[in-house]
Amino acid sequence: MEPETETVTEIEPVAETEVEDKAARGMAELVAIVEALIFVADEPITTKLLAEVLGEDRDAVEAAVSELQKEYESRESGLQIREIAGGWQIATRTELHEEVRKFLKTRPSAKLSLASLETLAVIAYKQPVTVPEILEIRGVQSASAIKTLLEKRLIVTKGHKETVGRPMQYGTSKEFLIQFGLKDLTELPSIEDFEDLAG
Amino acid sequence: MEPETETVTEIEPVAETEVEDKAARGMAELVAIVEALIFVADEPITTKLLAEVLGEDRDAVEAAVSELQKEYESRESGLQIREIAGGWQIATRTELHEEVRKFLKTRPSAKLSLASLETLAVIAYKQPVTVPEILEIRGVQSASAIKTLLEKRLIVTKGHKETVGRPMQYGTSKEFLIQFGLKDLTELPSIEDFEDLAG
Amino acid sequence: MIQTLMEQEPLEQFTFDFHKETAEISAGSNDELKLKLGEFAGPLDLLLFLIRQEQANIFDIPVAKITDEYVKYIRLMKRLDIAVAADFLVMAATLIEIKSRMLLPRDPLAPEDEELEDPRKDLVDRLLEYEKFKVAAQMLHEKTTVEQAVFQRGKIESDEANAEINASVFDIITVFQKILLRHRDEIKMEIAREEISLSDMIKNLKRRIFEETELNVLAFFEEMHSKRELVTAFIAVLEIVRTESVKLVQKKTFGEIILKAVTNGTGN
Repeated sequence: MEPETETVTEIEPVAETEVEDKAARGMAELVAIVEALIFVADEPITTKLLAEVLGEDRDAVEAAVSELQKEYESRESGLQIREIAGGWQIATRTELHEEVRKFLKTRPSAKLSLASLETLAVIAYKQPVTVPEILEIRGVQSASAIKTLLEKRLIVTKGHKETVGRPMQYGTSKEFLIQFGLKDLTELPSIEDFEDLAG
Repeated sequence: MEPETETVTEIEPVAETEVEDKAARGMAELVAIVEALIFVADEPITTKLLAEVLGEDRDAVEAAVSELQKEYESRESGLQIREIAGGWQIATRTELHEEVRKFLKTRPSAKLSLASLETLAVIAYKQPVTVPEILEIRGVQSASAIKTLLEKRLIVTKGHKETVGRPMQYGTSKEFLIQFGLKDLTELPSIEDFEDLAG
Repeated sequence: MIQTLMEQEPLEQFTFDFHKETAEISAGSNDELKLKLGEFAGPLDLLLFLIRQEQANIFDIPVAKITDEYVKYIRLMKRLDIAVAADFLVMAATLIEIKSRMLLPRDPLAPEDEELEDPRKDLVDRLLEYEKFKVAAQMLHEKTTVEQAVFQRGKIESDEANAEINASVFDIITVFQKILLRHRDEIKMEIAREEISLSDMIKNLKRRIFEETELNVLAFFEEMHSKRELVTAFIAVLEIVRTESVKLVQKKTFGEIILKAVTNGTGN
C-alpha cells in the first residue's frame, strides 16, 4: 500500500517528498478522509490543520471540503458541513432542530452526574432515608440531586419519618431496578461481594 | 461560506406543522432525520427508540436506516452507518484508521491482559457466571481480572446465585458489545467451534 | 490490517502477541525471562504449553515427563522471584498425584473386564475445556483490535450538557464505598483537629511568623476548620502579641492585619 513516491521522474517537482502518500490520493479519497477527520475532531478543524495532517495543499483541502459540502446538500442529508470559528464541523441541519431537541430531551438514560450518583447510592443502600440523613452521610446538600432522581423516576418518596420535623423518606423505584438490570433489591451487591476483588 | 441551505423551494409543503404527524414525512425527509438523530445520540440508538421519538413505524425506520446505509456506501463516504450493540451508530470507515489516528494522535488503547481476556471470554460464554465457576474453568484466581473488567465497564453484576454463599454472578455489558464490535451476543461464534482450532 | 495494528502495540499495560508461542525460554537477561514466565495466564496455560512443547498427544499425556517439566518451571519462577500463585502449586500437587496413581499396579482383585478409569481423564477434560476459552480469548482480542480501527464522532454541543456517567450497579456500590471512606476520614480529621491545644497553636503560630516574618491574621483564621479551633487561634494570636516579639500591624483602617516579627531587638 505504501506508495513510496519514487523520485525518479524529476521533471515535474510534484512537491512532497516527506509526507509521502499525497500524490497517491485521488479527490474522492481525499474527500472521504476529510469527512472522517471533521467527524472525529472535538472542535471545528481548520483547513490549515487538515492540510498539515494530510500533507496536502490547502487548495486541495479547500476543494475537498467544498466537494463534501455539495455532496451533503445534494443528497439532502440530515447533517451539514459548516464553517464555524474558522474551522469545519459536522452538525445537524437547522431545519431538523425540533426533532433533534425533542430527541435529546426524551432520550432515556441511566446517565447521572457524580452528585446524583452519590445520592442514589446512599438512597439505594440506606433506604428508606431522609434528606438530613443523606446530608449526614454525604456531607453535602443533596436537594438538587434528589430532584433530578425524582424526575428520572429512579427514586420515590416513602412517607414521612416519625421524628422531629417529620422529614420525607426516599427509596429506590421500580424504574431503578429496570434501569440497573436488577430483579429486586436483594440483587444489589453488598460491599462484601467485592471485597475479594480488592487484590 | 455559510451554506444556510435556503429553504426557498417550498413547492411541496412537505411536513412542518407539528412534529409527529408521520404521514406527512416523505422517505427522504425521514432518512435525513434519522441521520441527524443517529449523529447526535451519544451511544448506539435502537430502531425502537427512533420509531418512538419520531412517531413512525419500526418498518419505516428500518427502511430509512438501510437507505441511509446505502447512501453512505455509494458515495464512498469516509463514514459508515453501522449496527452495534443493538443500535445504530455513525463511525469512520476502517480503512481510514491510519489517517484518523494520526490526526487524533492516539495509539490503539491499552490492551487487556491475557488473564483479563480469558476471564472475559469465560464470562461472555458462560454468563451469568460466578467467580468460583470462572476459577473452575481457568484454574486460576480471577479476582483482579474481574475488577479490571468491572472498572472498564465490560462486565456487569447479574444478581446473586441462589446457592451456598450466594456468590455474585457476572455477565457482559453493552459496552462490551461496543468495544468488541458486536451487534449482539449471538454474533459471537459458538464456543464449540473453538474445540479443534487449538490442537 | 490486523497485522499492522498489532505492530503498533502500545507500551502501556501488559502486552502480548497471541501469534507467538507464549514462552520460548531463550538466553537473555533475567528480567526478560521473568517477563516471559509471567505471561502464563494460569497453570492450565503453562501445562498446555508444556504438552505442546513435548509434542505430546493431549489424550495421552506423558504425565511423568510433563510433571517434571512443570515442577522445573515452578522452581525457575521461584528462583526468579516471580510470585507463584497458589493455583500453580495446586496443579503441581495434582500432577504428582496423577503420576503416582499411574505407577500403581492394577488391582489384581478387580474384575478382568472392568474398565479402569484413566487417572488423567479429569485433567484432560479440564485442559480441553480451558483451551476453548483460551482460543475464544484470542478471538476477542482480534475483534477488539479490528474495532480499534473505527472511530466515533468527536464531542458536539449537545453532549456538553451531559457530562455524566452511564451508571451501572458497580458504580453505585463503588461510589457508596467511597462516600463511606470519605465519611470515616472526615471523622478522623475532625478528631485530630479538635485535639489541637492552645500551646500547640501558639507554637505553630510562632513558627509560622518567624519563618515567614509576617503573617496575615485573617488568612490564618481561615485555615481553621472548626469554631473551637478558631477560638483557640484567636486566643493564640492575643497571647503571642502579649508575650513574644511580635506585633500586630494594620497598614490602613480596615486593611489587612499582619502579624510581624519584631526584628531589631526592641522586644525582650
